[in-house]
Amino acid sequence: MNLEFSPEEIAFRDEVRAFIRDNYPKELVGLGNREDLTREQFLAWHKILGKKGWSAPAWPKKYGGTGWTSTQRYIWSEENARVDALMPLPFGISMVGPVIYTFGNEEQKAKHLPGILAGDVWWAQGYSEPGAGSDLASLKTTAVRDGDHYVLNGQKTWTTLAQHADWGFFLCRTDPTAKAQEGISFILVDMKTPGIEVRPIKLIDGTHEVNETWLTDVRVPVENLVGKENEGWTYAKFLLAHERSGIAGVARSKRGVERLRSIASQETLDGTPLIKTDEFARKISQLEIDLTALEFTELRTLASEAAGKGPGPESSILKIKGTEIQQRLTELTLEAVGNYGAPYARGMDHFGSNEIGVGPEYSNFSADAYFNMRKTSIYGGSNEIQRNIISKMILGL
Amino acid sequence: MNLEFSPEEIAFRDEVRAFIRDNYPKELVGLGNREDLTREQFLAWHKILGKKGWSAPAWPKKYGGTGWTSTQRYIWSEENARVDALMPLPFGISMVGPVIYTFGNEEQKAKHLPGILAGDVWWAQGYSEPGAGSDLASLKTTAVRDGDHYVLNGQKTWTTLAQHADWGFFLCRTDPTAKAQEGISFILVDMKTPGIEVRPIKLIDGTHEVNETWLTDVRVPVENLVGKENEGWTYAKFLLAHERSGIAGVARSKRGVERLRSIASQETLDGTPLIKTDEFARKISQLEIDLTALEFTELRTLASEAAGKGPGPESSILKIKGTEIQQRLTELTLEAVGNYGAPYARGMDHFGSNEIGVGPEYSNFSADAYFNMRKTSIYGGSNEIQRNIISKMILGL
Amino acid sequence: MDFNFTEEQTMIRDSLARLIKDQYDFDTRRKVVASKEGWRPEMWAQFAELGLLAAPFSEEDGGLGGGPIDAMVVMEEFGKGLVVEPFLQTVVLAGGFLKAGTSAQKEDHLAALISGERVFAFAYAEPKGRYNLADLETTATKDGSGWKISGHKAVVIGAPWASHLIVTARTAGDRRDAKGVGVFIVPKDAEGVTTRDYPTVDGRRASEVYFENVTVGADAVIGDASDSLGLVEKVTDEAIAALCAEACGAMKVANAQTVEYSKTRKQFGTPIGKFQVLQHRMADMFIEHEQSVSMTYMATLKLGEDEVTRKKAASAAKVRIGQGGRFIGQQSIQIHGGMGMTDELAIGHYFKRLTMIDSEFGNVDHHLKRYTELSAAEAAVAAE
Amino acid sequence: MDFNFTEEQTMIRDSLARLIKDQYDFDTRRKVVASKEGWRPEMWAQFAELGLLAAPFSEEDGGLGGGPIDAMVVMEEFGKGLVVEPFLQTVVLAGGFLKAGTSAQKEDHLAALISGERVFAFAYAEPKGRYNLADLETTATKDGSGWKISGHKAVVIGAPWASHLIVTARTAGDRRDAKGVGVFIVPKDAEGVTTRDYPTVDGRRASEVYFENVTVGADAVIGDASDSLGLVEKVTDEAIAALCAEACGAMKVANAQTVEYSKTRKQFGTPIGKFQVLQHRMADMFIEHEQSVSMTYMATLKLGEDEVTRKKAASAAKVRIGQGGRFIGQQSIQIHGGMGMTDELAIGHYFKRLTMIDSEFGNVDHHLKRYTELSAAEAAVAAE
Repeated sequence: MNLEFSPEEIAFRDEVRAFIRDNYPKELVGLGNREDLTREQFLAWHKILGKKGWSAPAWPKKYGGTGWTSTQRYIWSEENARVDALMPLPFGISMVGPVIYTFGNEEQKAKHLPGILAGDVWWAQGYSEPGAGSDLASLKTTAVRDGDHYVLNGQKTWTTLAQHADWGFFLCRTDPTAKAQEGISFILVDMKTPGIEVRPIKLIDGTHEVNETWLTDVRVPVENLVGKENEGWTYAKFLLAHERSGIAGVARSKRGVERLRSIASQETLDGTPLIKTDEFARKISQLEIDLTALEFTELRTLASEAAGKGPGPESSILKIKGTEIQQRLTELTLEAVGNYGAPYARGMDHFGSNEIGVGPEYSNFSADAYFNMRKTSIYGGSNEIQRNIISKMILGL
Repeated sequence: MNLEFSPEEIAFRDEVRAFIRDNYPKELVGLGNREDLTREQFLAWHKILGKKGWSAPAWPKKYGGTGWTSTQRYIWSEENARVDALMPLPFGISMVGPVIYTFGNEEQKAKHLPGILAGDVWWAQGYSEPGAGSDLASLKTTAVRDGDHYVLNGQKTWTTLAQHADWGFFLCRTDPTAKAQEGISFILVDMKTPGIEVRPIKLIDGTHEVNETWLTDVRVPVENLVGKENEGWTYAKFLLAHERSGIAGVARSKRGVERLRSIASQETLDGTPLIKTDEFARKISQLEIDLTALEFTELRTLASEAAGKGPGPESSILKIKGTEIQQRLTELTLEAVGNYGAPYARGMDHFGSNEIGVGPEYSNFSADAYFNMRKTSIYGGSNEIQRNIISKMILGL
Repeated sequence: MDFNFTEEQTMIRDSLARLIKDQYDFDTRRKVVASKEGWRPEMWAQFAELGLLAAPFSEEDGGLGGGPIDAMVVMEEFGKGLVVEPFLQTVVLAGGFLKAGTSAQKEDHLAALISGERVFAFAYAEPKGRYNLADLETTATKDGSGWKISGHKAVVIGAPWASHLIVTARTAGDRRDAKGVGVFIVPKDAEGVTTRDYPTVDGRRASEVYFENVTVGADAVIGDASDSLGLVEKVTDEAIAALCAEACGAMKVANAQTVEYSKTRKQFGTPIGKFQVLQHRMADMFIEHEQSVSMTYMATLKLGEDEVTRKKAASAAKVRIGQGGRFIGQQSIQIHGGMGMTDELAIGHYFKRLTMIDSEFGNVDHHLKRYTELSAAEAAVAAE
Repeated sequence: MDFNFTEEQTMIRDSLARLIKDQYDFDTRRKVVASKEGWRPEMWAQFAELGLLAAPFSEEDGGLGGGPIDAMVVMEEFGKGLVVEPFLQTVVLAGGFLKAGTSAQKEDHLAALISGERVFAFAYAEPKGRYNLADLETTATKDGSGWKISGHKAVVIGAPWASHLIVTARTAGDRRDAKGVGVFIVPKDAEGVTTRDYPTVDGRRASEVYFENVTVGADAVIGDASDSLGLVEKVTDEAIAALCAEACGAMKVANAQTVEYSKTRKQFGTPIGKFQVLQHRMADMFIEHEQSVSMTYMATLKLGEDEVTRKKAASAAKVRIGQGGRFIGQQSIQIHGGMGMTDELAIGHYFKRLTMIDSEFGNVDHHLKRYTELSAAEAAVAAE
C-alpha cells in the first residue's frame, strides 16, 4: 500500500500538464462552468483533445480511447481541474459513446464514434419524462414500427443543452404490453428530423440549461436502434452506471475550495479576513476533510476497478458525497460574500447596464450557483435512490 | 399576546417557591436523577407533596388533583427544576392514575387513587414485551378467565424500577382470536401475587433501572380489570398521550445547561475556560437556542390545551425535540470533561475503594449519563414512531 | 401569559390574506417582478387603505394603536404571498426610527408614511461592513447647522422604489466604534445622491447608493447624532422579528406545497409521499416551521424588554429561523425533484426568499456569535 | 499508488482474526473485563507468539520488517473484537518512542517488548492539560547525571497492566511552551511512583499515576530531554492512525450487527430493516464506515511525509472517524431499540468504545482546530 506515483506516472503528469498549458484556449480561461456559454466555447477544448486523441480517456484504445490506466485518468482529471478546464460534455463521451461501442453494430460505431471523439457532433439525452424523474421504467414515449422506420411520439424533459444538439439518444417504449422495465428500446435520433421541438425550461437561477423535447410522429430509420429491440433497459442501466462514476467531482471541488479560500481571504469581518475567523475557518476545514475522505474513497474505488472490478454499487457513495460537497461548497461561498449575495448578476440589463453584478467580481453568481447546485442531489438518480441502491444491493435489506 | 404572569400567578410562584425551599428534604439535595437511589429517597418528596395535596398537578380536583391552570403547572415544574427536585415517578401519578379515574369504577378509584396521591404505593408499567418495543399491538401476554380470576401468563420487559413496585398495570390479551390492537385488556396486578418474578436487566451504563417481569399462572381477581374487557387498547393510547406530555423536560434541561455552563467554566483549554472558547461557547448557545424554541413550543401547546384542546399529535414535537436536547446535553457534558469522561465512576470498588470517580466531582457519570440518555429516543414511542405520527396524523401522508 | 391574537389583528390577517389571494397570485407576482418597475404602487395604496401601514403605530402618532404583533401578522402574510413591497423597510424600519423622532419629524414623515405617500428604504450596510451595524465608512460631518454626508451604501433593499432613505453614518470616532453613529433622513432626490439599481435573486429590487457631499438640515437627524447605535440596534431587532415572521409565512406555504406535491407525484407507481424517508423529512420540516413560529412569537414579545434580553431573543430567533429556513428551502426543492428547479413553479421562489432572509441583518453565524457574546457579558456581570 | 496488502499483512490479519474468533468471543471478553485483572496476560503471550508485537518493527530492531500498515491491520482486528490488551500503548506508542531511542534502550526495552515480556503505558495527559501534549505540570529536573520526576498523570490507559511507563515531563520553559518537553522511560515499580487504578467505561483499565521525586538515570531519556515535543507529536500521530484503524474495525462490526438485527427484528409484522428510514440510515452508516476506512489509509500512508502533511492527515482522519463513530454508535443503539441499551448485547459495548475513541488523543473539536491552524500556517508560508 502506498501513495506514490511511479516515475512513468510522473512523466505522464508532466506531459499532460505541459500539453494543457500550451494548448488550453486562452479565451476560455476563467469561464468556468457557466451554463450560458456558446456552442463554440463548449466544444473548443473538446476539439483540441479530439485531434490529440485524448478526448475519451475511459474508452478502450481500439475505439479511439487513450488506453490510460485508472491512475493516469486520475492524473488527467486533476491536471484539467488545476486550470478549471471546460471538459468535454458527458452526453457523447461518457454516455452514448460507451453504449454504442459496447452494444452497437459496426455501422453505428463507424458512423457515430468519430464525431463524438472529435467534438463535431453534439448529443442530447432523452431519458427523463415529465412525471417520471428517477423512475425511468414508467416512461411513456412510444416508438411504433412502420416499415423501415420507427415512429416516435411523446415528451422528454430535462434534456440538458439540447438547444445545441445534433443527435439524441432516446428511450422509447416499443412493446406497450410489456411491463415496467421491459419493452423499452434505445434509439438514436437525428435532431433535425421533422417533428422534434425543443422548448427551453428556465431554472430558478435564471439559466437555460435544460429543455423539454417534444416528439410528434418523428420518423427514425430502424438502423438507428441500438442493440436489440425491447432490451434498452439493459443499455440504460449500463449508461447510468457509467454516468455515476466521475460524478464525485473531486478535482473540481478542490478548485472550488481554493476559490472559497481566496474569497474568504478578501472578505473581512470586523477587519479580520473571514478565513481567519474561527467559525468560518473551521467550516472550510470540515469541507476539506470531507473532500479528502471522498477523494480517498474514489481512489480506493479506482484501484478496485483497476483490479478488474467494474463500477459497482459503491459508486453511489461517490454520487452522494460528491454532490453533498458540491452543494456545501456553493452554500459556503454564498455565505462568504455576505450582502453581495443578493444582487442578481444577470439582471443588470433591466436597467440598461451591460455590466455583470455590483459587488466584488467573485460575488457574482454566488447565489445562482448555490441554487443551481441543488439539482445535483436530484439528477443522475436522486440521492434517495442512491441510498436505496446501497441498502438493497450492498446491505441486502 | 403577552408573556407576563398575572399578579395572581406571581403570588402563586412565590408561594410554591417558599414551600419548596422550606420543605424539600435536605438529604435529597444534589442527588439529581440517579437511577440507583433507594425507594425511600425516590418517595420522600412525593410523600410530602401528597400531604400538601400537590402531588398530582394535572389531575382534576375531585380526584385529589390541584385544579391548577396550565400556567400554574408550568410554574410548578419550573420551581421544582430550579432545585433539581426529585419529582414523583410517572407510573402512578401520570400513567395509571389518570386511567383509573377516567375509565375505572368507583371501587377502583377508592382503592387506588389515595395510595398513588400519597406516594405510599409504587406502581410498575407492564406494557412492552420482548420483541415488541414501540409496537404494543403485537403483545403476547395472555389473561385467561377462570371463574372470578384472570390467569396471566407471559413476559414483560423494560418494567422500569419494578424492583420496588407494589402494584403493576399490565396489558394482556384476553381475546386470542382478535387481531392486532383488539382483544387486549388493562389489568391491575398486586406485585406480591404468586407467579410474578422480576429479573434485573443491566443497562450499558451499569445501572439496574429496568427489569424483565415474568408472569406464570398469576391469578388476578376479575375486579382488577379496568374498564371493559378487550378494550384495553383505548386506555393504553390514552395513557401514552398523557405520557408524552411533559416529556419535553424543558425545566430540567435548563438546569442541565446551567450545570454544563458551570463545568465549562471550570474546565480549561490552554488556560482559557472552555466556555470562553469560540467553538464550545457556540455549541452551548445553539443548545440554549434550541431549548428556547422547545420551551416556547411547549408554552404554545399548553396554551392550546388550556383553550380546551387536548394533547394532540403536536406533542410528538415535544417528545422528539425534548429528547434530542437531553441527549445533546449529555453529549456536550461528556465532551466538556475531556479525559475524565473515561473512568467508570461506579467501578472503583473493583479496587477496594469506596470513592466515586477520580476526576473532578462533576466529571463522574458524565459518560454514563450520555449512554443512558440514548434510551430517551427509543422509549415512550421511539422518535421514528413520533415522526410517523406527525406525517400521518398532521400531514395526512 | 397568552398567545391569542386580538380581534383587530385577526381582521388585518384575514383581509390581507384575501387581498393577496385575489390580487397577488403567483403568476401576477411573476409578471410584476419581471416588469420594469418591479412592484405595484397601486398595491401599496391598497395596503394603506387596509390600514396595514397604520397598524403598528400608536394612535397619538396617527396609527391604529397596534404594535410589533401587528407587524408580525402582516409580515407572515407577506411571507406566504412572497410579497415584494417594502413594508419591512418603510413601516418597521423607517417607522421604527420615526417613532423615536421629534414631533416635527413625525408630522412631516410619519403621516406621509402612514398614508402611503412616502416610501422608505434603509441604507445601512456598506461594501466592507458585512453585518456589523457600526462598521461605517460613510461619514456625516457638521456643516453649519446641518450635515454633509458622503459614502457608499450597499444592497439597499427597496431603494429603487423609495422616496426617502434612512441613512446611518459616522459622525465621530473610528470605523467600528460604538460611539459616533448618527441616523439621518435623506430625500432620495437630494443633490449628491446617486443610485445604481438592480434586481435581487429573490425578486426584489435594490440599489447601490452613493452619497457625495449630500447636504441635509439639522432636522434630518433622528435621535442623538453622536450616539444612536443603540437606536439602530433596537430598530433592527424589530426588523429581525418581523423578518422572522415573513420567514414563517414562507415556510408554511413551502411545507404545504411540498406535502401536496408529494401526495400527487408518483414514482414507481406510488405517490412519493408514501415513502417513509420523505414522510419523516416532511415531519422534520413541519417541526422546523413550528419551532420557527415559536421563536418568532418569543422574539416579538420580548422586543420591549431590557436591552440584553431583547438582543438575545432577536438573535436566537434569527439563528433558528435561518437554520429552519435553510432546511425547509433545500428539502422543498429536493422533494419536488426536477420540477422544484424550474422557474415556473412557486416553490423555487420560496426557497430563494428563505435563502436571502438568512443573510438579511446578519446570518446564522453572525447571530450565534452575537448571542454568545451577550451570554458571556451576562455571565461576567452575574459573576461580579 | 496502490491499496493492496502484502502477503505478510494478510497473514497477520487472518491469523489474528482466527485467534479472536476462537478465544475472544463476546462472552469471554465480558468475563475478562469484569475480572479482577481486566485483561489476559496469556492472550498477550499469544499475540507475541503470532508475531503481532514484532510486526511493525524493522528487522534491525528485532522486528519483522513491517510498519504502520501492519499496526493498522492489527488494530482493525482489535476493533472488531473489542480487544482490550494494550497493543496501542505498548507497540505503537512505547514502540514508536523506542524506535527513536539509543541502541542501548532498544536492546534493553525493545527486545523485551517484542517478546511480550514488558508491557508499557503512555503517561502523557494531565488533569488540567486536556489534549495539549505540551501542557505539562509534571516536571523533570536534573539530578546529578539523571533526573527527578514529579507530577500527576491522568487516565493512563493500560497502566494497571504495565511494567513500564513512558512519561512526558517538562524539563524547561513555561507550562505550555513547545520547548522543554522531555520523554522518559520509568519502571512502574520505581520508588515514588504510586497509582490509583480503575476501570474505564469502555471496559479497559487505567490509572491516575503520581510521581513524587522519582529518580531515573540519564539512560531513561528518549531523544532530546529539552526538545522532544516533535517526537511526541510524531508518535501520537502514529497512535492516532492506529486508533482510527481500531475504530474502523468497531464500526464494521457495529454496522454488520445492526443490519443483521434489522433483518430479524419485526415490528408491526415487518422486519424493521424494511423500513426505508432505517434503510437509509444504515446506508449512511455504511458510507461513514467506508469514508473512515479511506481516511485511515490516508493518514497511515502519510505518516512518513513532512511534518505538516502528517499532522494534517492525522487530524483530518481523527475528525472524520470521531464524527463517523459517533453517528454509527448512536444509530446502532437506536436501531437496536431497547435491546441496544442492555449490557448483555455486544452492540452497546461497540458504542461505548467508539465514544471513547473520539476523546483519546484529542476529540473532533481539538483536531478540527489543529487542522485549521496548520492550514493557516501553511497559507501564511505560501503567501511569503
